[in-house]
Amino acid sequence: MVGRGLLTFKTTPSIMATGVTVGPLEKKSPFFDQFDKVYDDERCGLGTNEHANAKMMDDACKIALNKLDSNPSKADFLLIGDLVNQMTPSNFTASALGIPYIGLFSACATSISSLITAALLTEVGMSNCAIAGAASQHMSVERQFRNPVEYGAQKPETAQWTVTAAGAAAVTPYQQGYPSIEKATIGIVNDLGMTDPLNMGAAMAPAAADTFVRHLQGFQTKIEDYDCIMTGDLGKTGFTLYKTLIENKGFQANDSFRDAGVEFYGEDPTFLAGASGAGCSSAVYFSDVFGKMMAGNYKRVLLIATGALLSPLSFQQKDTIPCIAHAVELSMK
Amino acid sequence: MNENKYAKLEQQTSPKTPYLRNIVTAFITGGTICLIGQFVSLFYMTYFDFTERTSSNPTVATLIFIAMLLTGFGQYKKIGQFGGAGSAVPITGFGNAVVSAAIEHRSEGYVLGVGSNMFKLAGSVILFGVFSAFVVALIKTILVKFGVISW
Amino acid sequence: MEGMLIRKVLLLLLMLVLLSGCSNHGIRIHNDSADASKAEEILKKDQRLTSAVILFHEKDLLVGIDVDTFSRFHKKKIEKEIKKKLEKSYPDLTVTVSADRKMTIVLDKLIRKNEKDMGKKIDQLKSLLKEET
Amino acid sequence: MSIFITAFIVGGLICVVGQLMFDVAKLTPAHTLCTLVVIGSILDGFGMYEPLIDFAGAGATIPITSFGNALTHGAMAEAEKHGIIGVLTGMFEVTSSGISAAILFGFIASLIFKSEGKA
Repeated sequence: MVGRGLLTFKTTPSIMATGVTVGPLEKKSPFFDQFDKVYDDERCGLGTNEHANAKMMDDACKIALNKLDSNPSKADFLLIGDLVNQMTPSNFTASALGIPYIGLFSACATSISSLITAALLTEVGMSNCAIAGAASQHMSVERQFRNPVEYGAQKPETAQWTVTAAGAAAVTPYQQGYPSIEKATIGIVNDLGMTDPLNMGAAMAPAAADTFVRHLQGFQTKIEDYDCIMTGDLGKTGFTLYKTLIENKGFQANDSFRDAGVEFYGEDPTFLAGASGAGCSSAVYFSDVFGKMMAGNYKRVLLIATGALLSPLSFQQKDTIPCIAHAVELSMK
Repeated sequence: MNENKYAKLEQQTSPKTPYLRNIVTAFITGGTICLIGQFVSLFYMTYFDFTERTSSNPTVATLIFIAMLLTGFGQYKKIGQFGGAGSAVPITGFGNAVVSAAIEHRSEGYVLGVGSNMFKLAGSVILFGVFSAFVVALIKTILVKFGVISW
Repeated sequence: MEGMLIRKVLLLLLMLVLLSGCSNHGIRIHNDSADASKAEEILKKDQRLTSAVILFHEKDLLVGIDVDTFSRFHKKKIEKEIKKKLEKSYPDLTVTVSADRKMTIVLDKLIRKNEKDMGKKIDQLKSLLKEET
Repeated sequence: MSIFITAFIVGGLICVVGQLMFDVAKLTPAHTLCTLVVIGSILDGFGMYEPLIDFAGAGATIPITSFGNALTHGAMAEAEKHGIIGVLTGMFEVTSSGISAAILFGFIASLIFKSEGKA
């Protein structure tokens, strides 16, 4: 053990396949051609938003397993989560797939927390194929955390747009030629008193910076060791704050710094500060980053996903927004 | 980094609220909605038996109807993002709040969904409207009783 | 971008102000029972009015007035004042004065069409004006 | 036809007050609207809202402030006739066309429309 919450995986479990499904609006994304499946309907042709959320996750898991020439009956664990009430969409996905299941909630950091859990199960030899992933559906999240979708409230430039996307990754014991999970840092909840749910980037930035610093100092690595250091969904405001915070700690941000939320919708001003949601980080990590690693463009990456751990109840009761960030280090050997 | 320091940093970094732009767009949007309302009200005065006084009722209903269509076709939120308070303060904003909540909660059924959630956003306006009307009328009645003021 | 927006708004306001200049002034009178000259004089003297319609019908004297922009704040007071003056000059007639647009709209229509059942229409108008929201 | 200009300007200005509450006072839309309703109600208590309607027409009746005004006006009209009990009965008597229209059209909308997550 290198430090509290810092994990080193000796067996370096691999991510052998991924599946990413997105809604119709995500056609605007520059990553569009890397997504596996696009629905033409925000509700995937189903009755409710929540069903659509479950369906997207279900499809993403099946796509990932298909790429392994496998099927749900051969998977050992399902480790997924989403943002809707008590994670019911994920529970329905688990029920449909019939894979032994642990639901995970770290808000938008679920993409990484699930990956870490899958890697741990694989590391101790208890799993040959664990599915990790996260999903979010725009309308179901908006109506729960903010206002009805059609309500005409003016959003500030710091507001982010919850994506409709699901990403799943199949984690297996080490395989040559696939990205492998080497190290991870479990986040500590940070709360610097931010209360504005329309500026989540600012609330999450300290958590991201904290986990980043802990990871680099704990494992004695440098920024130059990584081809890409990508945060999940800080958005434009949060990303700037995060870079300022790590500069205060003596790190100089460079071109290898990316943020999935900033990049997800390109430069379209309709989306204000950028994308957010559990599906945002998982969709980009499991399509763009995974693809670039497979193609050999990235040798070593650090993925930091941040989650704002608020509920509609907590912010109406004027509580602050506690935030967490988990990090995982992938490399191609 | 402590909370105060971070709050300061956050304020420096977050994009500034474009006060002037927001005021201008709110003025134009709100003014236009009221202008449309004035045309509608003139229409009711000219072709139906309504006076200036009584035409406000059908005018309000008509504007809420228009707001319903705009909300249903997904346009009101765009007006809202542009106009801010300009589209929230007129009665159309009240209509939008009710209609958007009604549409949103249809998936939970008409009784538990639409019925109980319709006034999720607009209910507080009714509460404070009724309560303040009660208090103001009560105070005025008492003052008149004691001869401080007259009606 | 902000500067452009503000300039556009100013232009719009200017146009509105210019447009407002073109409204019809003057007094229209319809008379079938009494001498209208006194009423006309009273109304013409009042600087706050921009236009007016006077209609005499049997025992009724109906006056629709249009007050200038800022006098609209005291519309009720102006109505009352004019009514009092008219009642003094025409003690035999039932005087109804209103600054409500509906009044001028209906009176203009009645004058134009010169309908037979004017009495009925006038009663209807009077009851409309009594309604509150 | 200066009523159109005053309607535009007064209506616009009331909305600007609302925008300042959003941006400067950092109030949520719900808090802003509630405050405006209470302001409308108090203005009517001082007898100032009716002249504003005479001056600006729809510019004063369309903003949400007129909702507070309508309720207070109804309550006070009854109170004038029946004294203190009239305040209560007046409260129950006045209904706003805004509420009924919103209920009716809200329900109709839920029958025909679906929300779309389009940007």
